Amino acid sequence: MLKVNGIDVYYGAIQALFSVSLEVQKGEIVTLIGANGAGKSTLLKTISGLIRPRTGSIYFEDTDITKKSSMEIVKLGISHVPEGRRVFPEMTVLENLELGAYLRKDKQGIKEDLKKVFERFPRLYERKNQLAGTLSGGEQQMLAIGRALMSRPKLLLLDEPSMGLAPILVTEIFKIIKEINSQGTTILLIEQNAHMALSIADRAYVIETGKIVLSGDAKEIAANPEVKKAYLGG
Amino acid sequence: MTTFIQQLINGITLGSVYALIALGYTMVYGIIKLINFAHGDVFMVGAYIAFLCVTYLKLGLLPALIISMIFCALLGMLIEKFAYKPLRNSPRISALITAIGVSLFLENLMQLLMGADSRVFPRLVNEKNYHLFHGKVVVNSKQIYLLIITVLLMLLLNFIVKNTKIGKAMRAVSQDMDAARLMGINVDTTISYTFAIGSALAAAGGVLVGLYYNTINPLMGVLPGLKAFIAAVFGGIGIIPGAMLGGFSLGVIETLVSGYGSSMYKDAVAFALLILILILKPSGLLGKNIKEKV
Amino acid sequence: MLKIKNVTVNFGGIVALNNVNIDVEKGSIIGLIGPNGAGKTTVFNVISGIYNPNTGKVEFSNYDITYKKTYQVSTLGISRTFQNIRLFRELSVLDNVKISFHKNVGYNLFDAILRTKRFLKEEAENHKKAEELLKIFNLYDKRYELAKNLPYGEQRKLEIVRALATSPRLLLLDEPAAGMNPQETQELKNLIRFIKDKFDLTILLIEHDMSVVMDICEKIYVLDYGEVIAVGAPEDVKNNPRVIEAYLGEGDLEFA
Amino acid sequence: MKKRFLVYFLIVVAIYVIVTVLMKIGVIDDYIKLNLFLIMLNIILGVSLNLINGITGQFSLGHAGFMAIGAYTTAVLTTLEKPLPFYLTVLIGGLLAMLCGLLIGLPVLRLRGDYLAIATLGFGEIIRVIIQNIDYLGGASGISDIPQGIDWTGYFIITVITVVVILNIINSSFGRAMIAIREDEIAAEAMGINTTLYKVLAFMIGAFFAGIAGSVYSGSFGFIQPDMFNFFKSIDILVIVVLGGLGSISGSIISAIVLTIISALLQNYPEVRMILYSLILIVIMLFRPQGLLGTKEIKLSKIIPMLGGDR
Amino acid sequence: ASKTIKIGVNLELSQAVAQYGQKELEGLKLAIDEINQKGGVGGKKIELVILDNKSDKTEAQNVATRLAVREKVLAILGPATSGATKSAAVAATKYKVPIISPSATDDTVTVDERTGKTKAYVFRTCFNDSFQGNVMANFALKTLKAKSAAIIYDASSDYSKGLFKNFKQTFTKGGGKIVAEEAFAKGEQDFSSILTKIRDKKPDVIFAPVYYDEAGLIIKQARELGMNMPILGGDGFDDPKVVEKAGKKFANNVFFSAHYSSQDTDSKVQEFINKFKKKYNTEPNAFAALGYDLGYFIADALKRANLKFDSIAKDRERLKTAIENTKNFVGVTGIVNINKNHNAEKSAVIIELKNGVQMFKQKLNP
Ligand SMILES: Nc1ncnc2c1ncn2[C@@H]1O[C@H](COP(=O)(O)OP(=O)(O)OP(=O)(O)O)[C@@H](O)[C@H]1O
Ligand SMILES: Nc1ncnc2c1ncn2[C@@H]1O[C@H](COP(=O)(O)OP(=O)(O)OP(=O)(O)O)[C@@H](O)[C@H]1O
Ligand SMILES: [Mg+2]
Ligand SMILES: [Mg+2]
Repeated sequence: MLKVNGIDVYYGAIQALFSVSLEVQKGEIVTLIGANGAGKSTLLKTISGLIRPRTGSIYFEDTDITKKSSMEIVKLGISHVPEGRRVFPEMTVLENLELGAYLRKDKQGIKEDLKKVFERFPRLYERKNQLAGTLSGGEQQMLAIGRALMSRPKLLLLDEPSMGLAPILVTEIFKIIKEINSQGTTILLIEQNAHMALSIADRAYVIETGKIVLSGDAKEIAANPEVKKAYLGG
Repeated sequence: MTTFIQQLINGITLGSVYALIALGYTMVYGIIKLINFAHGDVFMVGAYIAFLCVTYLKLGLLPALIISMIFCALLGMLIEKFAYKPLRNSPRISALITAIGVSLFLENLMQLLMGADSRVFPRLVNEKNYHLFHGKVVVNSKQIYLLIITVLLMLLLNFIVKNTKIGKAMRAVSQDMDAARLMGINVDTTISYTFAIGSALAAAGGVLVGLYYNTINPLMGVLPGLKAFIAAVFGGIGIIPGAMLGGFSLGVIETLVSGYGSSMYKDAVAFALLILILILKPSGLLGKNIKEKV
Repeated sequence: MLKIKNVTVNFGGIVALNNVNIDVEKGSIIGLIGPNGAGKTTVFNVISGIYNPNTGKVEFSNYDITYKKTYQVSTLGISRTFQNIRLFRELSVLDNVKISFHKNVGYNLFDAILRTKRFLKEEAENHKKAEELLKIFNLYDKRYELAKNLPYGEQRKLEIVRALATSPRLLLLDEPAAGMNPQETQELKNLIRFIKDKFDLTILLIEHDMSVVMDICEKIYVLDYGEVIAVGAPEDVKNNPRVIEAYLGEGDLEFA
Repeated sequence: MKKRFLVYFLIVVAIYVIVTVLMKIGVIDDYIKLNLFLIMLNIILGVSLNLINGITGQFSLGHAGFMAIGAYTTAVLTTLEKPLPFYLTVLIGGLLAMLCGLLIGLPVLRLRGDYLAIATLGFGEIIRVIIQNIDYLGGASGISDIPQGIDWTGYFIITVITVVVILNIINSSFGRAMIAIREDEIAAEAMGINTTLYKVLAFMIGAFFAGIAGSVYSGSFGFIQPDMFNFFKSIDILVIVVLGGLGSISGSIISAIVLTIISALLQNYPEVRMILYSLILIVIMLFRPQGLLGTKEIKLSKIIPMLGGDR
Repeated sequence: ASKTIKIGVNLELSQAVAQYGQKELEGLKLAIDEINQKGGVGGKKIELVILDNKSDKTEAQNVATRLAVREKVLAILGPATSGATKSAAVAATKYKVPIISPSATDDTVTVDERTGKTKAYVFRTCFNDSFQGNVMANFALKTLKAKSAAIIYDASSDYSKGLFKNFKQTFTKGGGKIVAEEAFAKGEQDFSSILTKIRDKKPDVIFAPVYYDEAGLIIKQARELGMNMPILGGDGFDDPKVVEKAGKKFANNVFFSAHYSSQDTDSKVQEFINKFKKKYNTEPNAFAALGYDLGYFIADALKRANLKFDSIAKDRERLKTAIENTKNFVGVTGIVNINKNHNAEKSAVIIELKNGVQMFKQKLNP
């Protein structure tokens, strides 16, 4: 479904990704783990068109999206929940969700999806007229995921959804991810909480200073002694 | 008492002029946080385009107004594309300098093309004076038009920004550009539209003011532009009703100060009052004083 | 050493803290946990003078600091880090640290303008001091990098160095391990213990990573909806049903 | 440290000697000399505003007001029946401007960003309007025939002192405190910096040197009028600062030189002068969005590597 | 020696008051072209070195210095406004080069403010503020029999303040009463608030020493507020735009002093108007006429100066002496005599607007 072929990405003169390749099959949960500054967020930003790779290509369902704008990429069915939630702070919860469906024209479908999101996150329904900026961290995270779902994505990119959340919410968020996946959305997940991520993922990639160093079945990766030492805390 | 009412009418008229320009100012600011110093000069260009349409092409007021608004909308988009867009990721103040550059450019280009001397704007609407309170208070029909148009434009603009899809896109862009991109919003187009609307408004303002004072010149945008900027900040910059409120307040304050105090010190006293109010309300009249969440 | 007495904070309609009492003994490491939005950061903001409480009192070494300005609180010996990193992004790592020496600088403006002996001597000393601090945190090699170019984890560390450079007696750390992986978190734990001893500090710590809190804190306060719902040793808090219900949840995932 | 100081000192002396000799033999005529004066005035104004806008990050648009205070102080005090010595009036002019900086700074510096810009703009205009309405100060027609009290040597020394003082402040704990305020006010407070104090201090020092620039102007150009110190003068100074690079003192110096020269060259093209000027402004900003030097400084150690030194 | 005589021009050609400078330059160029076509002065053509001072006083001194030191001109024409002229005068004095302003009316332009001594190298070819202020005050008192007057002036303009001061002095000395003094700043378009205030004071006349842009607006806005008393002004009113702006029906009962009357049947005046219209396709205003006269004025002085082209400094002295000795120079704007204060002694006319038409009312000699 998603195919990243040997991309190099730069921030000005600094190279952040070195010939990174990665693949996600339809229906999978794939996780990407790596230390701080390894380039995980950079990879997601490149996929969703916020940054351009200098070399290499990215295909989504056989369409070359390497040079496409974010707008076109969203249209094709990729949705990105960025690092740090990035909700629109001075808009209400409802307006945030509506913006998630910005490119869609099917009023009826939007209405249905809105209902679905509210069913999944009852908390958001309670707060639908509150300004997003005043929500607590966990609520904002739910909103960010809900907003991404509003575009009916085929592929959902999640960047550290559990960061800064209370343990109880971390469990909750992972449950939700699993659920969304089981309803047919493919997921590419970045996590510091490698333990949790590996436990729900089908496959995993390990990235170190901009290079993919390991990939394979999530269970195998979790059992790898090197990974254990470096990312799972021994 | 009648004098006071007359002064109030004078103040509201002057305020309408400020508000009209301030609306476009605040709108552009609201989206990209740029003090568009060239706004006052787009206002001037608008007046000149209408002037040319009326005197040389012999068009009526409405077609002249529409042509001028379209022309300025395009001009605004062009200015954004060449002078501001390349600086979108630079410090805000860099774009302020190009804005000053654009402002000087428009003023002096117009001086070159049309001469520095002022032009008389043709009389296109029938004027009527209404005398109230036994003739002690005079209201001109143009004053009424000016006020009504300003309020209508404010409401329209507020509606666009608050309730339409493009308005929502504008607000999204202003709050988080990258996140807006991730929603599938075309940020460049949205900013372009913003400039188009803001500049068309400025053009409308230019035509109305040209009509009201029936005189235009290449530097006519400087002072109102500055005053409108002050009005926009005063009302809470980026807030559309704030721009109008700020414009009216400034107009009325200036008028009352010169009407009841000393006209010599009008600007000084008006500024002093503004500063005093700002000290009490540091984010403008309608600005929410949001304490940064730490 | 630090006493928070009956502190209440309102934001408009929201009650962020409701009659909170916290006691920090000298030389201890105290944890502060609770669900998102419980009011933990607000406690830090009240202590450091960024917000004033609506009612209640904050005492530091028996000295009322409730309405002191932020810089005065810092001068008295309380320093903090921020949940959303607030480094001086465009400055070098070294300058970030040097700025914190400001309150202890002994020369005056005219010494600086005239470059007197006193000025030169003290500047040289500060330079050395800053470098030594950076060495402790393994940041010495990056001392000329701009702060914004450091990876996230190192930025968090730099925040701690910067706070330490003000020579505090009480250090407030707001989620220092956020965004770190387990390995990095482990290193951080050791570092916190180390600086506590080396600089003779008292530490108050907010953290969602239970491995950190449980391992290094002697006492833990649990906040929920602005109220203290539990206080005690890590083991007690961990098994407190109210804490489990509101904050910890039922432990590990059971899917797949 | 000593070695570097010596090199800088020698460079400054060399510039002085070379220019003086060129003046004596007539290579530098009075027209160039006048423009050298303008350059130095712009350096003093730019560098002092940079301390407020660039270093401390406070958006001030009222610098011309402070300049006016210095200009009028010297104009009045050197045209008394018993005139005061020129350099004494320069000092008084600077101090009065500084006092105004204090009076204005205390209330308005709690405002931020554009709100501060409006408030300082307002104060600049208030100062001007007040002067305009004081008949003793010549009202709108200003003061003419002010005795010439300063020549090249005086100009040079005052400019060098301004730059050195401001550089020395920046490169000290006080300067770092100001920079910290620019970078993050809340964090600066939390690190023990009294932000109000340093904002006001930067404002006062900036005002002091703007006042000096005004005094020096009076004493060399011989004629002043309230109009000259309006809002657009403040904008001109802001342009110098931003074009050179916010926070870069060498940037302000270079940009003062470049802009003054450009303006002089454009005198030849009356019809299109301002059009060209505006295009140059735009083009420079587009190619160097961070200003000519960004926030960097030109340092000797970079030009002459053997001097080494820190970074 | 060169084939041409270099004369510098230092005018406000861009920015704030470019409209005055540009008009003067148009008039000046017209005159110099005519002179050169007729063979110039003593067989040499006059070459203008034109520089723009962008309406900036510092730049006016800068440009004057350049013209004196670099371009080595014999004399400098301009600036247009008093402030710029005073600033340029510093350079004129320093480099001993005569400068002549066509329109700097402030009384102290040509004399040292403190010593009262005439500035050796500074001249003007227009009458000054005190003359105009007196003329209009006397006109109000004697012809209009006014007992009270209100004044509207531009507080940022030395011209406006100068006229205001002198009008007030003469008017009160003659037994009149000033009931209101209202100020505004350049660029103002809305005078309704000060007019409303004045309306309550019911003055017999309004004196508005302003330029034509404001004049048109003030007349219009006053009449709209139902104020029909006479409105008086200075030479700033002398432009066709005043009527266009105010509207014909409102342009009544307006009186102002002027350098000349375009209704003047004098052939010189009519010839100028025709030539100007032919060349520039618009009506000349007072600035254009002053600029035109300045061209002939300098040519006249050059002719009488006995230039020897031996040294520029000596020729400047000769020219200066010739200018000082100008007697009965006949221009479009009247007959000019340069007096010992280097001011032009010339007559003024008073013009009345009747239904928008300029009518010659009175001629007044100094
Ligand atoms: N806007 C930027 N400009 C310059 N360098 C950047 C920028 N964003 C990221 N980098 C650098 O690129 C590298 C990869 O960053 P990235 O954010 O992708 O890491 P990450 O794996 O997501 O780390 P984290 O776990 O901290 O989120 C880092 O070295 C970082 O410093
Ligand atoms: N400046 C503010 N204005 C309005 N509400 C605020 C402000 N600061 C905090 N709050 C509210 O106060 C409550 C407590 O916030 P606080 O930041 O202390 O939570 P926290 O316990 O640190 O949560 P987290 O673990 O998510 O960081 C929240 O509901 C928050 O929305
Ligand atoms: Mg990341
Ligand atoms: Mg928190």
